Amino acid sequence: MGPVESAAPRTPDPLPTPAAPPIVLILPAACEALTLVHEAARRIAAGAGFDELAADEIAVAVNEAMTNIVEHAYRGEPGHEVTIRFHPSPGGLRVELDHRGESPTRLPLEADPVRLAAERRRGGLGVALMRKLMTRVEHLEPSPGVGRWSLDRRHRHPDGRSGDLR
Amino acid sequence: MGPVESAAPRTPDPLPTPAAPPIVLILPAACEALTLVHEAARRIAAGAGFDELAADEIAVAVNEAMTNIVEHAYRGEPGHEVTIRFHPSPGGLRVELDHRGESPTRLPLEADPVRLAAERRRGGLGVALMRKLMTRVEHLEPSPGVGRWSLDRRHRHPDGRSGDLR
Amino acid sequence: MPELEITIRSVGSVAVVEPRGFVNAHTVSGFERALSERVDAGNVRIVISGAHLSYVASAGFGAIMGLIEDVRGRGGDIRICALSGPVAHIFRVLGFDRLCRTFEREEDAVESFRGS
Amino acid sequence: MPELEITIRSVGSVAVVEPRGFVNAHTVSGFERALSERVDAGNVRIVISGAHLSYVASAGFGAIMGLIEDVRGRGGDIRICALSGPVAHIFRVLGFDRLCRTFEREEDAVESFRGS
Ligand SMILES: Nc1ncnc2c1ncn2[C@@H]1O[C@H](COP(=O)(O)OP(=O)(O)O)[C@@H](O)[C@H]1O
Ligand SMILES: Nc1ncnc2c1ncn2[C@@H]1O[C@H](COP(=O)(O)OP(=O)(O)O)[C@@H](O)[C@H]1O
Repeated sequence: MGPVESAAPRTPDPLPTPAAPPIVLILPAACEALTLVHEAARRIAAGAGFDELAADEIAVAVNEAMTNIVEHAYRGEPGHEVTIRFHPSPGGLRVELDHRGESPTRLPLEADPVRLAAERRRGGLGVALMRKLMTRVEHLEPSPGVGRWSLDRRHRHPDGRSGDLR
Repeated sequence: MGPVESAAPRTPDPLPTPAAPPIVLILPAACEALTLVHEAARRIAAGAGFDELAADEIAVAVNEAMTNIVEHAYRGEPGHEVTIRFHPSPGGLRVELDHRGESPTRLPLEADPVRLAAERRRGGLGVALMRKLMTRVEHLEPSPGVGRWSLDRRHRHPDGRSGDLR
Repeated sequence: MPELEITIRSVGSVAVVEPRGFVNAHTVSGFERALSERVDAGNVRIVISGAHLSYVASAGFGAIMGLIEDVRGRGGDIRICALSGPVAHIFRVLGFDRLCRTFEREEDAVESFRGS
Repeated sequence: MPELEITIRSVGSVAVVEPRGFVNAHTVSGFERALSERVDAGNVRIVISGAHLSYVASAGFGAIMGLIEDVRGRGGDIRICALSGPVAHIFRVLGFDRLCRTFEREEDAVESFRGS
């Protein structure tokens, strides 16, 4: 199956995969791990040259992807793992979250809280939020049985002091 | 070569290696990564049931081991990696830091700041501090070319709400 | 330090719910319970103060979203005050300003229920 | 937020060095430079305030250790004030209370140099 992409009208090009080895975090696919993921993502994004607001946005997006894996890919079952790879590069930061659970077949593009509230929905915001906070969001299947959220955030300036959405 | 152990008069038994998979962090062996390691260690120790003081002590000890690897094992050279494994268990927390650099041949047992100051030494505190903060500290060579700091911290109570040094 | 602590104060007929810490998929059940207990007890005039929130993930916004129309159906509302920093930012990014009324000051949020 | 910021104040003949953040192997060079610049400028009465330190690794204590006997040899001293929490704890664990005089209040640390 090809990549499930939340195809915005014009999806930005992906960041090139950098040569330097990524920072890797392997941890239980459990909500208890969300705070650790949030703090690590924020710290790594800041270290990659993003300002405080951008680092916060990246941390929230990574947390949403992690939550998606815990709740949807693994349906809340205990005993599973997530592997997160942070790839800083001159162009920005790519974060990949790999799992061995269920992959989404279709990604929601937008989420309208007014409509969702009218339907008494409590969910449906996660993927839309990731898309709003990152430059590019995809769900891939890099090898059989492996699902991957791939999140790119570009620097505003090519020499990268801060992060912009486009 | 056998384990280089900082042999206290009576070294406590090591924690049994638990069955559950560890939380793993793989990152550049660089001082820039120390803050991330500190925060991650503190968060994981708290999640493993240690109180704030104990979690701080564990984070400092892990940071000292990471610093040792950056400065001594890799002599400050860029381009190397450290793999950190956090193994929480009912008895406590084991943290293993693996590197492919130089291993120490002899570990200092105690560090007397008064004597070191008289000798105008700026270093020599790191291993002694790890030993004071953790229940058991060893440097192992689990396989050819791999060096490992193995740091155990036991819970005070076997059911583990907080952490004690013995 | 617990990840989420929730204080509830009654100001006249209004319940002010003040979460401290962060609301994510791990802590959201406590946040949701605090809200629905108010509603079940008949307190449908609710102000959520963001003064001590460090961040709110989509799960936290979802809890408000899932409840607000029932609260409105019972003659009440959920209004928000004292949002700042990352929480205010995510609130806007998600378009929640079209769903919930917000106020800078808690007093104004409480006052807004007067005569309703 | 930078990892370490250092403020230096002169109180009479005493230099009060106030690091804010944390001192580890990454930030220690800035801390060491701040101290040795004082000494090179002839300011050998130094108070380090721990009021805004969140943690100090062995590298930070090493910087004090490596300098203090030279400072004493020039008639001065490095004294410490306002230690608390994890920093005070590591200070004691390392046995630094046998090397450096400490004071709770900065005023008392500054005052201790009077007449010396
Ligand atoms: N990894 C996945 N596996 C299966 N279904 C998924 C996955 N991710 C998302 N979905 C589907 O897409 C819907 C919306 O997902 P999302 O935007 O993350 O909302 P929510 O906030 O409810 O998690 C989910 O309710 C689910 O039906
Ligand atoms: N991994 C290592 N490889 C080689 N030598 C080491 C290693 N770790 C420690 N040593 C030696 O032991 C000494 C004391 O180490 P340590 O207690 O960590 O002090 P420091 O604070 O100077 O790093 C070092 O100066 C070094 O000579």
